[in-house]
Amino acid sequence: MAAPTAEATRRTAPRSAQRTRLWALLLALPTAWMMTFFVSSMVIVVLLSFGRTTNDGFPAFALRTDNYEALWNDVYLELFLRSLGYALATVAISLLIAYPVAYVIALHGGRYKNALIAAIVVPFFASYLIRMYAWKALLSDDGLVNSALRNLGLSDGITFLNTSYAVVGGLVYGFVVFMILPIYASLERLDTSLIEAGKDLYHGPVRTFFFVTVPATRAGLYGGILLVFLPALGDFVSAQLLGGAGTFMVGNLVQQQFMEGQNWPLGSALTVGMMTALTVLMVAYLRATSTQAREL
Amino acid sequence: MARRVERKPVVAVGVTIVFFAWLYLPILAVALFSLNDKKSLSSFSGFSLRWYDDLVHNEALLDSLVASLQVAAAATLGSLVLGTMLALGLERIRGRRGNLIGAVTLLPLVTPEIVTGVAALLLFTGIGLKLSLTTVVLAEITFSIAYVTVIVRGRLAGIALEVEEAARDLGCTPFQAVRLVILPMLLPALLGAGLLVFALVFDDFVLAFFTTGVDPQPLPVRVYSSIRFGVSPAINAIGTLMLLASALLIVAALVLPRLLGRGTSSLDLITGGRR
Amino acid sequence: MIPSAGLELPRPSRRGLLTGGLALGASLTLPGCAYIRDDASTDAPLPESAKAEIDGDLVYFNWADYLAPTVVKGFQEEYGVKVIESNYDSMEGMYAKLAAGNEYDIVFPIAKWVVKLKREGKIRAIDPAQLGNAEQVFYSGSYFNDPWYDEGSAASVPFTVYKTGIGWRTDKVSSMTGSWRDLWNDEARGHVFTLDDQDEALGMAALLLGYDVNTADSSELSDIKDLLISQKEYLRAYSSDDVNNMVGGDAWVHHMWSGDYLYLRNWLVDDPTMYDFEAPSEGCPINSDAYVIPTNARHPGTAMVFIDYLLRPENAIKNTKYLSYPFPVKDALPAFAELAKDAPACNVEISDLENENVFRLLGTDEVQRRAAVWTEVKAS
Amino acid sequence: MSSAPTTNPSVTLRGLTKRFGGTTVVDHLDLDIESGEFFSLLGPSGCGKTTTLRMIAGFSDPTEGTILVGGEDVTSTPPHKRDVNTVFQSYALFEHLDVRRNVGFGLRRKGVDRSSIDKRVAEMLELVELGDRAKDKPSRLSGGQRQRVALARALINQPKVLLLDEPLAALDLKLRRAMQAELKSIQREVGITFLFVTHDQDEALSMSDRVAIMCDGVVEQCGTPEDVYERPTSVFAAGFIGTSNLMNGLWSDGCVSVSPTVSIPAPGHQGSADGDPVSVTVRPEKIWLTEHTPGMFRLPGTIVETSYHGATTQYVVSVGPDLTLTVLEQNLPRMRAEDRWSPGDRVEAGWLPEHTVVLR
Repeated sequence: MAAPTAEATRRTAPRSAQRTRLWALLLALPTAWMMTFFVSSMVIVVLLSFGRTTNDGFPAFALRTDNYEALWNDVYLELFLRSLGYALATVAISLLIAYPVAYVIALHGGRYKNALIAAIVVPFFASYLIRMYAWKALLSDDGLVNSALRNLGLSDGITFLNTSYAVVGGLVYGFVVFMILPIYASLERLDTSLIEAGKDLYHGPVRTFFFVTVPATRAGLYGGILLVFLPALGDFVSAQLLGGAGTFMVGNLVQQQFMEGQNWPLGSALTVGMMTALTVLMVAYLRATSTQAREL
Repeated sequence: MARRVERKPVVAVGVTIVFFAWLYLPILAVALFSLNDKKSLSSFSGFSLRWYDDLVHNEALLDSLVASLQVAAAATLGSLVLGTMLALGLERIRGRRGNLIGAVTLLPLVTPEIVTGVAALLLFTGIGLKLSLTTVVLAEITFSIAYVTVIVRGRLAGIALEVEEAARDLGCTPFQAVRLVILPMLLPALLGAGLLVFALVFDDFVLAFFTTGVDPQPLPVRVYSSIRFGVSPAINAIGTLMLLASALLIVAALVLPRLLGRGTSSLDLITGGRR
Repeated sequence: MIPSAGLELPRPSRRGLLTGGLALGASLTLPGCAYIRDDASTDAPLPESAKAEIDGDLVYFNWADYLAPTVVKGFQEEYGVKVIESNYDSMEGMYAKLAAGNEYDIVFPIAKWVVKLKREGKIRAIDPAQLGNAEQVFYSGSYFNDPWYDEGSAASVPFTVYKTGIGWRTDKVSSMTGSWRDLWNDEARGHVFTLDDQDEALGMAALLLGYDVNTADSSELSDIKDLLISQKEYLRAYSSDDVNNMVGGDAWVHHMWSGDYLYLRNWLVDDPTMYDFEAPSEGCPINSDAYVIPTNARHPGTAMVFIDYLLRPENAIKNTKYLSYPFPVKDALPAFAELAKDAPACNVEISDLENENVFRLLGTDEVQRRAAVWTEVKAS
Repeated sequence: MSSAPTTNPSVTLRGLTKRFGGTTVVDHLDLDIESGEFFSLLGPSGCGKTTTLRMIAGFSDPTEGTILVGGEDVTSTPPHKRDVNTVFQSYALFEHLDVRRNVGFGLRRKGVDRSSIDKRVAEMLELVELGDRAKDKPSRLSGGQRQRVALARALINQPKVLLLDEPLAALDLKLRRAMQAELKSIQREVGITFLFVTHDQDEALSMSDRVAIMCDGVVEQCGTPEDVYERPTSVFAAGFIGTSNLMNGLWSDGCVSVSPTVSIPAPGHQGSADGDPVSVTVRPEKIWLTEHTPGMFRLPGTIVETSYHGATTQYVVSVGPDLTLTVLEQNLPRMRAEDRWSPGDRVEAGWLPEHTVVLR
């Protein structure tokens, strides 16, 4: 039966090709798009990061490394670590908020489920800037929150605004919805008989929660963590509106270089440095989580 | 349908209640101060609709609103098409290469907005495109594709590969399988991604600032420009109206499918849908 | 690999993507880019002035909320044209958009940006003879006949003037000394704000140290940096939202623009005596904004008409009241004096204009040296 | 590898091979499945049975070999042009379509006119007893109902072969038993060839006309359920199906010596020379502990373990050092609890020599 074998192998080729052609076709347009509008603009940024600024304040291409040398600066390192800290704190707090909220809605929401999720999404549609600015008005020393505290005799005023807490709080407020939705989605899909089975196996809801529920929603957790971490790290609005004298973040620094500093090459180098660091983190994270997520 | 779990977790319910209060506190403040008769944002002196009156008579603001809606709608449509194509393509290129391309598609999410903005400005002027609402749409699509791809891929992973094979098995060409089965099944995720992108683009100011031409600018650009030096309550009025409009939109999304008698529910759109 | 291979599908390898992207990026952006270019001399002759006659809708580019809406509306009604408004949040942002080739009809730059735009040939001449109300600003003896930033007022018309000082809460702080040292006030520790503005912050420190507000001297900048870092323990935040920081009670002592103080005092608070403003004795930065018409404006005629319209005393008065900034329009000055009668420190005198404390256009090296110091101050 | 000679082959595989990278998942498979047959591919997970199925369906390209369906070479035909249909393990129902449209999907693709589609869908739904659920979305159906929709959706196209990929794996035991019977009766009714993939030996034995046991990409044994159960031809086949008492030993003079003291006669076996290592197996239910008949081979031993299984009782009998036999006894009407053996009881295990199967 060897004879048809070789022939068959030859004849199968076009079929596989036909199938991959469709996927390739699907990839072609978006890939071309991203190349034209994103990759090439990022190439400009990379090229610019080796550039210089002309006498009249224009960025110019060059082949210099001094922008990168300037990155090796304790101030920038501290700033990056601070931003990283804020972003991680944001992720942690968002998790602590998002999981119970998603859990309650997904498993105890009953017929109000959709309404509750809608109630979470609605504020998200009012401008981020306006909501952040509203926090500023609320949290100021004579703002509504402090007035209420004073009227209730609970305190004679707490300094909320212009602190690290306010910045992280703003970030959580801005991005927690990105954590709730994916967790909710994976809890929704969760087979509750799993939880019941877990209760027999692990005795007690707390252990069941950590040994059954949480692992079963890993995919949502990983997605949520990423969707909160990335924008939180690059954000500059929270620090600008709610931050204090010591809460400058990477986002603000980059903004500064492109604006007042009139130093686009340095801003580009900062961006490239930050994106490199983040890409390394992200690839490591994706690699670590994708193998686990696949086990689901 | 999930079975009900009997006992309510008290702590989690408590967290949820506090969360909702916290979520709506600034929203209520925005709504409240939009009704303030003084220009202050911290002391409330009396009710008045003067800021809404201002708003209605402020043509520039209304033009901005229209521009924002147009940009958001166009960018949503564009990024849905491209992002879905990308997600479908990537779904079939698994393994390391898929991971790498996947990571590259996430890059726009990592790039600081101002850099995306400046780079887009450089690119557009470099290739001789005149800045206009069109360039805003181009830039916003580029930025939003990643969100669509992430959401659609998440949903695709939930649709077993077997479904596509079943379609092929029942006589669909690869393209028909996508058109007749995969896309309809992705619909909830597409609606969710569309809603998300619409909200993000409608709210974006950095990218929009750098890529607008001389047409009416998108609304958030104006909001951001004024926020650095203090906000006028007219902005609060806009915020409140935006909120009400979106609430209506979402209520419609909740209620309409039920009215139309279609079994698939509605709001899992935002979450990418359930199985 | 051939550069175009990156575009060749079905199998976009990462290397292909990068190579293709690089080639594409380089080929697309190098020629004719408005920004990325080599040093070039840019002293262009001034394009000639337009006639003041309506030639289309007005494409207007300004800070947000920086003219009384009723005035803008009045213009639309009177001349039957539309005002298409865009806003910027910084001069750098404004400049970027202008350099990108956007065709605005009227822009409102700060003085030193007038210098830059004029030097680069980005704005056109404005002939006062075209303006019926020119006499209001260019009367004989007016400082603005030949301001420092625009020789002979060839390409600009003055818009507002203001100074930077210190606003404070009289109920919280009693020991103000009339010096920039008040931003280090012990009573207000933790409630001091400095403007989130490179020029203003460095300028304030420079004045306190007796240096030029525009200094770019390394050792002077180093002193400025140390001084500003020493301020951090008193500081609540860097912020340009001075009005709301004061109203919200967060700020007891605020590095502040004079117009914002007047606005706060006159329109926002119940008890104006709770707030005061001083122009520190070491001198204050004086700044002015101007109207200019970009060279590539599509409707310079309408822009000329608009400027003339804004110079009408009744409109200048409306704007003065709306913004609380003084407009150097002769017949509008009494209106400002009325606004500022309880806060004389907010007045900007001719003598103020003639002093040296104006923010000048600096060379790139100087700007970047200053920026580095400012970044370090904010980041530390 | 031998398979029964066929007169009217529905599926013919010749030298079918699939490699993923360096791993050979299916290794030169030759198989003939007769028309109208209920044929099972049985094997542990990873044995290549699903891959074989996917190659027949067209979802996976063979590395080598040919596939014939109804005598026609379909090796390079895309799935939508093959006259086979599949019932997937996950059912793979189209959630956005109601039951009716799911079932009618294939006919609509073929361009059958609407009224005949409606008619045939209704018939098919009757056949799978879902006539009243025609307008429901799949998400509202139970597991068993979804399964039947998947079946109906495939059967309605009247394929030459219906491929079933562990279709019952997701159902609970009771439902699975019921579905097995139903599946078998539907197959008889429609007369279509079923190629059934499963790892469940009971399922395979009870439903199939023929079973092929697969391991590591090759068919270990192919035959009727009785064949493969009673007369396993390989250690793997013997071990995979049912419980078997598998003992290793050496061939000597018509017997297998499995320990210094125990030598089991195997009269039917041929082809081994003295001293050859062989395995010997005997099914637990063939061993008697009482009522031995003449001619039985007997081994004295001690009960070491008993376990009661309702219909049967299982004993573990020690017949020598490191040598135990598992014995399955029916709990017949006359047996009372005290009639059963207890650990420690001395017994004699006996079986007919023809039940001794020797495997090389």
